[in-house]
Amino acid sequence: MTSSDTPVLHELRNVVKRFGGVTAVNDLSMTVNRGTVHGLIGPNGAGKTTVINLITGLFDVSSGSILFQGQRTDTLEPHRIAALGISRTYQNVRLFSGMSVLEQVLTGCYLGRGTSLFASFLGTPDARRKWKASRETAMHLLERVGMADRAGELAETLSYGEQRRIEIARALGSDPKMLLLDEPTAGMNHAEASEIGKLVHELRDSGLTILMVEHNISLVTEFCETCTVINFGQLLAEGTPRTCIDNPDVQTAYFGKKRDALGL
Amino acid sequence: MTLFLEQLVNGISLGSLYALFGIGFGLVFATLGVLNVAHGAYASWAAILGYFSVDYFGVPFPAAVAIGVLGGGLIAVTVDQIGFQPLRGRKTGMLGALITSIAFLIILDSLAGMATNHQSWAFPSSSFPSGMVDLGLIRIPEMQIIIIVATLVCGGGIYALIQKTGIGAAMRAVGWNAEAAALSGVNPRIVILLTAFLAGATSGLAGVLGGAATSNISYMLGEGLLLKGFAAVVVGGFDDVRGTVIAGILLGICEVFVAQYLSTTYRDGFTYVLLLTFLVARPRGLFGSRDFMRA
Amino acid sequence: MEALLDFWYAYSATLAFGLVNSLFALSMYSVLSAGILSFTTVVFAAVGGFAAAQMMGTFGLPLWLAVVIAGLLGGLASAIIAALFLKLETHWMALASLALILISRVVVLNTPSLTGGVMGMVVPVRASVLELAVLLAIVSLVFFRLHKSWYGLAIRAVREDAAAASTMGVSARQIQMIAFLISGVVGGLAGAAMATTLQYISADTFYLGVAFTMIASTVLGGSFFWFGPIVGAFVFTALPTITQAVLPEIQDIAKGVVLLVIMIYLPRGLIDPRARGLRKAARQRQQSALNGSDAVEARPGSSTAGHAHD
Amino acid sequence: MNMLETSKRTLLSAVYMAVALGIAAPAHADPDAGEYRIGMISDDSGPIASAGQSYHQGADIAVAEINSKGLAGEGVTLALDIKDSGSDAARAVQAMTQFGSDRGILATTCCILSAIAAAVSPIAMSNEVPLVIYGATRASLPQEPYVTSVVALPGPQEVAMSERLAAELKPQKVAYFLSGDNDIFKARAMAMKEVIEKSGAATVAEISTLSADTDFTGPATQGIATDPDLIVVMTTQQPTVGIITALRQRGYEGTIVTSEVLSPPAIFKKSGETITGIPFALSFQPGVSDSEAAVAFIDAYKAQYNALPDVYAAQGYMAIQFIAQGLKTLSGKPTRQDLAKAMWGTSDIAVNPYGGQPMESGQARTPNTLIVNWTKDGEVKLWEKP
Repeated sequence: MTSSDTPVLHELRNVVKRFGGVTAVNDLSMTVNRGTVHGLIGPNGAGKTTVINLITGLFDVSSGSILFQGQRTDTLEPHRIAALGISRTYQNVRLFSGMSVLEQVLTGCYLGRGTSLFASFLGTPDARRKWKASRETAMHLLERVGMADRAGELAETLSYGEQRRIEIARALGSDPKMLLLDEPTAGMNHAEASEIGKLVHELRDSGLTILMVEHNISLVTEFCETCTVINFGQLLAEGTPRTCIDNPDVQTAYFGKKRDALGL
Repeated sequence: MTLFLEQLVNGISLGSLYALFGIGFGLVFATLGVLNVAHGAYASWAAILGYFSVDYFGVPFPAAVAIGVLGGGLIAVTVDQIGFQPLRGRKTGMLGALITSIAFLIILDSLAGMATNHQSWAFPSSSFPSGMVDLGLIRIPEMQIIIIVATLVCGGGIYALIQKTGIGAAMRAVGWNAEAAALSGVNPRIVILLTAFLAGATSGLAGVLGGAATSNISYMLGEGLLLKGFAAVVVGGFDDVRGTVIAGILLGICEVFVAQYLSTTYRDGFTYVLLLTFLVARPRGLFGSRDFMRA
Repeated sequence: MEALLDFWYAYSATLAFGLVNSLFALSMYSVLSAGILSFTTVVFAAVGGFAAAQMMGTFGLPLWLAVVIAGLLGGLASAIIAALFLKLETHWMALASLALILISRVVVLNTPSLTGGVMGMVVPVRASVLELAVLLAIVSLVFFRLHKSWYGLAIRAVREDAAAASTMGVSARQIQMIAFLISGVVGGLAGAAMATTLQYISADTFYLGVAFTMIASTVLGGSFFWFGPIVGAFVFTALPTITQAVLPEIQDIAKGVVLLVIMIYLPRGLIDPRARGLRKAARQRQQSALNGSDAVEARPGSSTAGHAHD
Repeated sequence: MNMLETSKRTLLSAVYMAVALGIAAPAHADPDAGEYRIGMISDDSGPIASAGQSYHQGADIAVAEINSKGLAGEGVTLALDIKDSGSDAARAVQAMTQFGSDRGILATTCCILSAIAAAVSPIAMSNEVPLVIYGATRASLPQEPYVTSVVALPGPQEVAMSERLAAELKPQKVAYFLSGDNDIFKARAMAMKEVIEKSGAATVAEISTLSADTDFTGPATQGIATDPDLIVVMTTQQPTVGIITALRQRGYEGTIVTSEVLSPPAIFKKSGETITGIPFALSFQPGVSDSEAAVAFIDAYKAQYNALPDVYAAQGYMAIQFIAQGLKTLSGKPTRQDLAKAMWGTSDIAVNPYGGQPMESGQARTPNTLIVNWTKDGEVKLWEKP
């Protein structure tokens, strides 16, 4: 079975993650189809970011397996997973201190640099050409997120919303097949969030698959085609956003605790 | 047999000094996250202050010990407040505090060198318990008994303080997570000051007692203690006072016997190889807790 | 003219030690800039120093050949040590590297056939200031190119946030391994430079004193750009010479006080590229506030505080 | 490089001048009146500062005496330019380079540690400045013509002392405390062992200690357990005092013999009774040395520092006297080259507190040997069989 035969791009199979005595993710299975925007939702502390960390290899799974394009990734190191084409942003923006906006995105282009570290050190003509190309890619990505005019500035001096956009540009630098967005609209007002939504749809239309962690269900119904709801690390519901919200378990999980989280 | 037993006591006494010194070093590392290379300077200064108080003011030995201990503690608190306090809350990690402590090592050692005229002094043998105790089979110097008892008392006391009291719980909490410590309701400032003082005071006690027992009061006294105390802490496990005491004593015994039966030149090598082995193969030490990692 | 020449010769030794200490500091910087606090430079320098001394003394090799061999052996030593150390958590690596310095001193003392043991070794060749300057220039060029290359970008990312960098495809292990190798080669060169400047080396030449000096130089000058350690090394080398001329009693204390003041008021060192960006941003904020336009909401420094935890 | 050419020029002009002067004034004349600076790299701080300060003070006394008595010539005065090395080789090398390139410095003196002496000697040679080594005892340090040493090589004194001890005490079982990291002290101990073993005494223990050690309870216990009737302690100063203290505290009452490291008054102030009666050999000791020069030196030192000079002070004193003596033989404007040649050719140091100090090829030969010990009242007297 070659990977392009099936609509499934990414899959979690019975994944368990324990920290000491605490089970953060419990027997979770989940599939993400090619070219879709998939939402991963759940109340606070449901284990959403843990799932993202498991997918990107920052955490090792305790048991179960993770497959990307049919290939197991749960035993790979994070940089190998990134090389397969999975890229991500962080819930609490993690840009590199001391780097300019352009440098942040250039770092994101590391995988697509097309030259060896040694050639780049020597500054061979080819390496120079490739470097210039990467720079252009980075500038282009910055234009896409509307940050091109801030390219020379120190990223950490920009506003939170701007930093989030830079982070998305950085994540796109490696030309990924799948993009994981961890609460991309946290701390944004509705107008800013809509802009992100527009960007997400543009990216999907250009062929990217997106897995988006969201806390706010109303945004999920707006952005996502399919979604998975988890609570206490366990699967609660899956399907279209609508069917998920109508699921009684999801209702209890949300309404039982925090009614306004639905925003309905 | 007599030789063996006497050497054993020598080793225990030597190791007790390492342990006594190491307790504070480990405490500061585990609680405050500072790898404090100036810890040895506290011992030197305590010994020097104790010696001066005997030499110039003729105070009795117990008072000299008290002065040294108090002095060591106060210097440690001063160093902490001048040097380490401004770094807290900044993202300088271990490096910042290490550099500051190197700065204090240079400053305190230089000042100690000036104070002693760069010479080595000794408590007059009449001013401290320099006799021998006859235990039938073996004879032991009085100072060795004092050192061993002092280490056990200090080690036990500090262990009880950390494990059984509210402030001890707060100290442990600071080591794990400063925010959790704030939640426990104890003022973190008090925890910091207390930890620094205890560390300086125990280092000072090791300095005065060691200085008296070895007839060597000098500005370099702390340096030797620092390297061996460091080894004791690593082998014992950073966050466990019991581990430090046991590892320190074991190290002392090993040193004495390696020197006697193998060679002096291998003695230090033995200690340091043991140190490296533990760092690489078992970083939590003999008794350290499994999950302890300074973040 | 004579006076100028005299001045040059009087301080040529200080200059020479400044150059040597710069190499030590750059070796330290190489690993520090990958987020690793390791003092193993001293061990690499011991390997390089004694190797160079043997090459020139016993085998009569010329200076530059001996220096190159010293660098290679330093690199070899670093490969072995890195393989052992890179799996350690950072704090433990710092401690392990200190332990390794203590051990290597014992080894040096107990292998007289290689190192002269307690007698130490006399080095028959002295490197001129010019030769040392050329060596530092070559090493500086390497660091300059590294900084400008993909490696430079990757190592900054690894240092600031290794986990985030790894999700961008940067292998922290690979970068840190390269950093260690560079540190080893430069450390070996530093050892050879020290040997040919002092013309006498022993176990004490490569011990804790030089470890403290090089870390202090690196932090003083700034460990965020390769030029920082060089500046720091020169300041730290010249300081005692200057204070000796003014107030000889306090030369050591002055060193400590300078270090302390820097740590408290300039914790990122004298050379800090980030400070320029921050100043620029501050200026812009002021400007926009004056223009009455919408103020930029900045959260400096907060963006990188996260950890790889949920 | 330029430096070399400059100094070649000076050398040439010096030769011309010397020739010219030689023709004009065949009779001996003093050097030109004026102040000449001597660079001294001291050990005023650092691990061996206690000895270092003695050398420094001895040198100061010599300068005062030379200047007041005109020992270096009519109207010729010396001034010491001190740079403290803290016993750090790198600092010593920097200091030596500065002295070497400072034209105002006529000669230099340095170094207790052989390691540092080895490091600064090549600089003295390449800068063509006379260097008088005091303190450092390694063989073959002098280099013609610039580097000379006023320190006699160790050995003969130990041998003399060992012969006397073996003859008078007739020890049967001897234990040796050696230095594991100081080859010179180790060699001295071995020289003694050879003599003592030849007299028929058995070696019951050889216990090695390190210079940085402070705890000697283990070694002392080990030594006493072999029940020796003579213990030889041949290590650097701190360990020597520590070992003797530990031996006595543990109740060893037999004879201990050691080296001149025990001689400084500060050691008696520190250790008092513990070290009384322990013989050691040296060449100079206040209260024993009674030559005119020795008495003058002791009086001057006492007047200046309100303390008695030790053997280290005597060496520092002699280093400067040696330079002054060389200087006195020159005439006109003295150059470093002429001074070095004059000093290299000196066959004995005239003003010395030893009662004679022969020199040979820039190297001091062993002067007289005094075997002394501390008494209870804090005086040093010739040792007598107890």
